[in-house]
Amino acid sequence: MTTREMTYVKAFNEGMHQAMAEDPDVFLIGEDVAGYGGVFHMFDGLLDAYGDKRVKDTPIAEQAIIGLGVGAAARGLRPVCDLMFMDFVGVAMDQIFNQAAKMKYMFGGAVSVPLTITTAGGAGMSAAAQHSQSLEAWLAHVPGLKVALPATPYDAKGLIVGAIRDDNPTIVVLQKKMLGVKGPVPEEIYAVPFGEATISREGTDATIIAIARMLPEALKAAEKLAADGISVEVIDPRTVQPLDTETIVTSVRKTNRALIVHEAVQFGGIGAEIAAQIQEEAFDYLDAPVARLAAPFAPVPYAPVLENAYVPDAARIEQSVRRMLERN
Amino acid sequence: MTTREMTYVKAFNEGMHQAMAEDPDVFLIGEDVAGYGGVFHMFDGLLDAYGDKRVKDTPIAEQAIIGLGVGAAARGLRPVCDLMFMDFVGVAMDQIFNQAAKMKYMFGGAVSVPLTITTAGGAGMSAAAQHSQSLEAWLAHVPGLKVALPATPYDAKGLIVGAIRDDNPTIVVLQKKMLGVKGPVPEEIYAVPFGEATISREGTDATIIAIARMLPEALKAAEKLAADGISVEVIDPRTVQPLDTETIVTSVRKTNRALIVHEAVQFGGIGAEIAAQIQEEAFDYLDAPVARLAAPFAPVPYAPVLENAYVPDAARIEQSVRRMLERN
Amino acid sequence: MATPTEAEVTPATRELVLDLHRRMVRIRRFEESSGKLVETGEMPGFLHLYVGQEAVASGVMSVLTDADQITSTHRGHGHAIAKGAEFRPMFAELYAKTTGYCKGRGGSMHIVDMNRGMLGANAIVGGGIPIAIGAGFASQYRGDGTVAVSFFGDGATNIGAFHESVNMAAVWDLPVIFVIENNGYAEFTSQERHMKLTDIAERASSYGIPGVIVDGMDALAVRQVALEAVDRAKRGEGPTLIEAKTYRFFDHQGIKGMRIPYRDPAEVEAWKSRDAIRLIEAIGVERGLASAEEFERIWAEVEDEINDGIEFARNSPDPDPADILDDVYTV
Amino acid sequence: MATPTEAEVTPATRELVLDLHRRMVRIRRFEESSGKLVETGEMPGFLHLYVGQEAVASGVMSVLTDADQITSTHRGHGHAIAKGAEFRPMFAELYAKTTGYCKGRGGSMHIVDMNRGMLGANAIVGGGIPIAIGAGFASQYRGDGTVAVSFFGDGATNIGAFHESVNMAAVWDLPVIFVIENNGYAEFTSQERHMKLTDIAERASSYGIPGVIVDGMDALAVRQVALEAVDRAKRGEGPTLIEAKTYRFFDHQGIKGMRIPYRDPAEVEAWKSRDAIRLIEAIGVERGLASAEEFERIWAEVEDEINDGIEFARNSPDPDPADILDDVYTV
Ligand SMILES: Cc1ncc(C[n+]2csc(CCOP(=O)(O)OP(=O)(O)O)c2C)c(N)n1
Ligand SMILES: Cc1ncc(C[n+]2csc(CCOP(=O)(O)OP(=O)(O)O)c2C)c(N)n1
Ligand SMILES: [Mg+2]
Ligand SMILES: [Mg+2]
Repeated sequence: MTTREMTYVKAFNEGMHQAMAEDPDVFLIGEDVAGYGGVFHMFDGLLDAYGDKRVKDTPIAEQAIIGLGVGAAARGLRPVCDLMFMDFVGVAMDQIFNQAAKMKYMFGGAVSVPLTITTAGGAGMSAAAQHSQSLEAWLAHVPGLKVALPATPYDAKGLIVGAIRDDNPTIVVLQKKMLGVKGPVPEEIYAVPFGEATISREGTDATIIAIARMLPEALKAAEKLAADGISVEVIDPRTVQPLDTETIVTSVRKTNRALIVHEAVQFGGIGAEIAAQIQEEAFDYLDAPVARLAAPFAPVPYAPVLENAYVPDAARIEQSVRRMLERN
Repeated sequence: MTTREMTYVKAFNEGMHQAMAEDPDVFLIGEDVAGYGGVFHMFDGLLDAYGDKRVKDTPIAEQAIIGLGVGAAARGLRPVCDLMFMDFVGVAMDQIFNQAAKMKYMFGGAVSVPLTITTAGGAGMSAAAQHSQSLEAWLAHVPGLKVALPATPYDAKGLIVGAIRDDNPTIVVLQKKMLGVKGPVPEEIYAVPFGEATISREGTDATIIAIARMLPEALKAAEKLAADGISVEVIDPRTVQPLDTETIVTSVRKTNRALIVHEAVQFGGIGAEIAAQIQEEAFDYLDAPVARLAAPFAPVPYAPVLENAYVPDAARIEQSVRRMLERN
Repeated sequence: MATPTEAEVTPATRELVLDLHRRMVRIRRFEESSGKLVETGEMPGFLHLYVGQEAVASGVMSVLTDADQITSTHRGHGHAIAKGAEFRPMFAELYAKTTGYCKGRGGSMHIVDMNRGMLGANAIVGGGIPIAIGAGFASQYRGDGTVAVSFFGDGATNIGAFHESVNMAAVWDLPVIFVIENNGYAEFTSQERHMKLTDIAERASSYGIPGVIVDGMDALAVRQVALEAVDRAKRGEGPTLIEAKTYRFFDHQGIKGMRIPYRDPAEVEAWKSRDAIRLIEAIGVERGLASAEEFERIWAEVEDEINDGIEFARNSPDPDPADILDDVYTV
Repeated sequence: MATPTEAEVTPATRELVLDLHRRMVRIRRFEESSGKLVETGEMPGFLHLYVGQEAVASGVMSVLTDADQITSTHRGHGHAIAKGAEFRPMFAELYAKTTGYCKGRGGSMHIVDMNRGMLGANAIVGGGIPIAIGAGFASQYRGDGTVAVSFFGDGATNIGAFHESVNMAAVWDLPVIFVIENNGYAEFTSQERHMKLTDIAERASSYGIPGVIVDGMDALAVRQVALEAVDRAKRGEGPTLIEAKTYRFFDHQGIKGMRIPYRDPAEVEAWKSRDAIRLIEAIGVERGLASAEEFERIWAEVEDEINDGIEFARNSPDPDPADILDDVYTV
C-alpha cells in the first residue's frame, strides 16, 4: 500500500471522494459544500466528481439539513450532512439527539440511521465565542450517537470513511487548526474503527489522554519530558463515543498516573468521564489523582493573548505532568 | 416564620407568585402557561393575579420564546421563559448556550442577562424517549449558565425565587415525578442561593451525592442501611452549576467513600464531573473508587418494566453503597 | 390557493367510500378504546387522540401505497392506522409489550411501521417535518416514483423546523406533501392567539409552492387534493402545502372533558355535527353506493378487530429488562 | 407590498443628506481600512464587510434614537457605525484591546454598544432575530415608545429563528422592524438557489404583517420605509418586514477577490455603478442641497477619525490573561 504525506484536510477530502466512489448511496449536503467545496475546502472537487445530484448546497437551515439526512438514512441512503462549525449544533440539536440518535431505539430496532454529520471544531483562530467551541461532551452523552475527533491526517481519512460505512448516526469533528497539518496517508480507501484508541507514543511514567488537537501538543510535551528522562505514554482516543476505556485503563495500570487534556471547558468536559472511569477501573494502581487540563470555565475569547491562555498547549501539558509526578 | 406542608409544585407556584408580586419587571411566557397554568400546573393562577401583559401564552416557537427572554433581559426585564419539557432544549439550544449564556462575556461585560428558564425533567411516567430526559450535564457544561434541580418543595420555591433574582441566565429543572411530593415550606418569600449544597442527612461511613429526584431515593436507602448500622451522609447539590464542591469534598474526606446517583445516562453525566472532582480533591481520603449509579446508555424506554430498570432507585442505591463498603 | 369544488372531486365509487369508511372507523374505534384503557389504568402513558380528524389521514392515505412514506406527530395513531397499521402490534405497543410495533420501547408517541412506510410518530412538535423531506429526497434520489407526506398541526406551523423544511423541499422540488391538520388549537391555545392568519395555506406563498385548503371533515375532498398534490410531486414539480380544516373531538390529551373551558361547547357541537364518518355514510347511502347495513358491518368487523387486538396485547409478554441496551446501536 | 415612489420620499433636506452621507462614508472607510488591516495581519480574526450595503443601515438608523434597539449579524460593523458607534472602541475591539467595545473578548462578530441601543452583532445566522423581539417586547412592556430593529440577510430568512420570531412579534403586535438586507447571496449561494421567491418581502404574508420592498442603494428611500414602519410600530400596529435590495461589493469575507466565480463580474459592476454614497452625493449636488466640497470634507473628516481610531487602538493595552474569567457571570 502506497502512503503519501498529506495534509489533514486533503486526507479527509480523499476519504470523502473514495467513500462516494465506492457507494452510490452516499450523498453530501450542506451550506456551500458544493460550488465552494466547503468553507474549509473539506469537500473540494466532490461536485465535479459526483455531480449536483449527490453534492448539494442547501439554504441556511440546519434543522432541515440534519433532518433530511435522518429521513434519507431511514430509507437506506448514506447521507453526509455538513454543519460547517461545531458551534452550530445548537440550531440543529433536536434533529441530532432526539431524532437521529433515538430513532432506532424508540422504534424497537425497526430502523437504522446511517447518517454522518461533519463539522469543524476548536479554537485558536480568533473566531471568538460562537465559532470556536469544542462540544464533544454533549454529543458523547447521547445514546445512539457515535463521535469521532480525528487528530491525524490518517484518522481524518479513516474516520470519515468509517463513519460513512457505519450503520449508526456518527459525527466527525474536524479540527480547524489542524487542517494544514501533514502526515502519512495510504492511497487506498480504509476505515478507522470507532472505539479503538491509538497509543501514539509508548511510555512508562505517566499516561496522557489527549483529545483531538491536543494530541500534537501532548506529543511535543512528551518529547520535552523525555529529554529529562520522563517517559510518557500518549493515547489518542480517536472516538469519544464509543470510548476505548480498555486501552486507557491498561495504560494507566502500567504508568499509575493519568492526565487528560482537551480544548473544551473542563467542567463537564469529556475529561470528566474519562477521569471517572479511570479511577473506577484503576483505583488501586493510581499514584496520584487523575488530572485534567482543559479550558477555563469561560466562553472562547477573541483576543489572541486570551485565546492562547485559554487553550492548553505543550508547555502547560508538560507542567501538568511534572506536577503529577511530584506527587507520590 | 410560618411553615406549611405543601406539594413541590405548589411550592414552586408560590415562589412564582411571590417573585412576580415583588418585582413588576418579572414576566412569564411559554406554551399554555397563562390560560392553562402550564401543563404541570406550575403556573396556576398567575394569569389571574398578574394579567395578560405579564403572563403570556406563546406560539410553539421555543427559539423565539428563549430569544425573546434574552432580548428582554438584556434590556433589564426579568423574563421567565418556560420550556415545558426539558427534552425540548434541543429546539432552543442556540439561544440558550450561544446567546443567553455568552452574551455578557462576548460583550466584555457590557450587559447582564437576568433570564430564567423553567422546565420539567425526569423519567418515570412512561412518556418515552423524547419526554423523559435529564440533560443537566449539557447545561452545566455551558459557561455563563446556572442550573438548579430542586429536590424538595422548599427548594422548588427557593430556587425559582433565587433564579429570578439572579442577574445571570438560570435554568430551573422541576422533577415531573416529584410534583406531588410534600414538604415544609415557609410562607414568606425566600431565595435558595445557587452553589450551596444541602447535607440532607448526616453520616460517617459513605457519602451519597443525589441529584434531583434521586434525593428521596437516596434518603430511603440511607434509612435502610442505618438499620444495619451503616451510617450514610446524603448530599443534595441543589444546583449543578455552580456546584458546591466544597461541601461534597468535605463530606467525602470524612466518610472516605462516595456514590453519585442521577437519572441521566451515566456516560458523560454530571456524575462524571463530580467523581472527577472528588478524586482530585480527596484522593488520599478515598477507601474505594468514587462510584456512580445512573441510567444505562440508552434512550428512556416506554415500557414501565424497562423504565423501572432504567431509573436508579432506593434498592439499587442501597446495593451500590453496600458494594462500595465491601471494598477497603 | 384553491378549494376543490364538489364537481372536481374523485367520483365516489362504492369501493372508495367503503375503503375510506373502514379507515376512519378503524381509527375512531382504536382511539376510543385505547383512551378508555389508559383512563382505567390498564395501559400506561398518555394519549393524544385523533378522533374527529379521521378524514384527513384516511383521505390522504387512500392515495398512497406502502412504498410512499409518511411522518407523523404526537397525535399519530390515526396516521398509522390509515396507512394500514394492524391493531395487534398497535395495542401491544400501547400495552408496552414486546409484540408491539416498537417492542414496547416507544409507546403512543413513537408508533412506527416501516413495512408500510410509516416513518414514525414524533413527540417533538415539528420534529417529523425535516425527516419527511429526507424521505422525499430519497424518492427523488432513487427516482422510484414514491412520495413522502408529512402530517402536522396548526401549532406546528409556527416552529422553525416547518419553515426550514418546506423551503428546502421547495428549492429542490422534492416530492413531498405537507399536510397541516388545522384543528384550530395548539394544545389549549387557539389559532388566532398563535398566528395572525385564518388560512395557514397562505404560508405556501413564502416558499413559492401551491397552498390548498380543504374541508378536513370530508374524506373524499381530502383525497382529491392529496391526489393532485401527489401527481404534482410525481411530475417533479415539487411540494404542495395542504391545509385541512378539521377538529379534534376530545381534549388535547386523553378522553376526559376539558379541564379549562378553552373551547366553546357550541363550537365543539358544531364540528361534531359534521363528523367525517357520518358524512361519508350519508354520501354513500344518498348516492346509492353502499347501504347502512354495509357500514354497520364495517363497525362490527372493526369491533372484532379491536377485541382481537386488545386480547393479543394483553397476552403478550413484557419486555425483559435484560435487553434494555438492545437496539441503541446497529451492530 | 409597496415600494415608495419618489414623491412620497422624505424631503431631502441639506441636513439629512449630509447626515446620511456621513454615516455611509464612516462605514465605507471603516470597512476598507479594517479589511486592509486584517489582510496585512495587523489585526486578528476575519471580517464580513458591509461595503455596498451602507444605505440600508444608514437609512434605517437615521430614524432611530439611542433608546431604540437593534440586533445585527456577522456583517455587523455597518449597523454599529450607523447607530453612532465610535471608531476608537470599534478599532480597539478588532485589535483585541481592552479599550474595545467588548474589551477584546468579542471581536468583529460581537461588536456591541449598549449605550446606543446596539444589542450586538451575532455570529449565528438568525441568532439576533429572537433577541430583537425581546427588545421590542421590553418597549411594549414598558410603554416607553421605543422600537427594536433586527437586521439580517436574505440567507437568514430561511432559518427557523426568523420564522418563529416574526410570527411571535406579529401575534403580539410588538414594535419590531425586521430588515432583510437582500444582497442576493448567502455566502456563495445565490438567492435563486436558496429560495423560490424573488421578493422576500412576500414572506410577510405568512405572518399577517406588511412587507415592503425598497431600493437598498438609496438611503433616502430606505429612510422613508423605515420611518413608516417605525410609526406603525409606535402606533401599536405591530411589526413590518422590510426587504432592502442591496449588494455587497467585497467577497463574503475579507477584501480579497472571489476564490470561485459565483458572481458575474458584470453583475458586480452594475451594482457598483449604483453605489449608495455616490448616489446621495449626486442627489445632494443636483438638488442644490450640498456641494461637492462639503461631501469631500466629510470624506476627509472621516479619514482623520479613522486614523485617530487606529492610532488609539494600536496604543491600547492587550487584555490580561489573568482576567480571563471576568464577566462570565454577573456577580
Ligand atoms: C418542540 C415542542 N414544543 C412543545 C411541545 C408540547 N406540545 C405537544 S403537542 C402541542 C400542541 C401541538 O399543536 P398542533 O401542532 O396544532 O397539533 P395538535 O395537538 O392540535 O394535533 C404542544 C405544544 C412539544 N411536544 N414539542
Ligand atoms: C446558524 C448558522 N449557520 C451557518 C452559518 C455560516 N454563515 C455565516 S454568514 C452565512 C451567510 C449568511 O447569508 P445572509 O443571511 O444572506 O447574510 P450576508 O452574509 O449576505 O450578509 C453563513 C451561511 C452561521 N454563522 N450560522
Ligand atoms: Mg392543532
Ligand atoms: Mg445575503
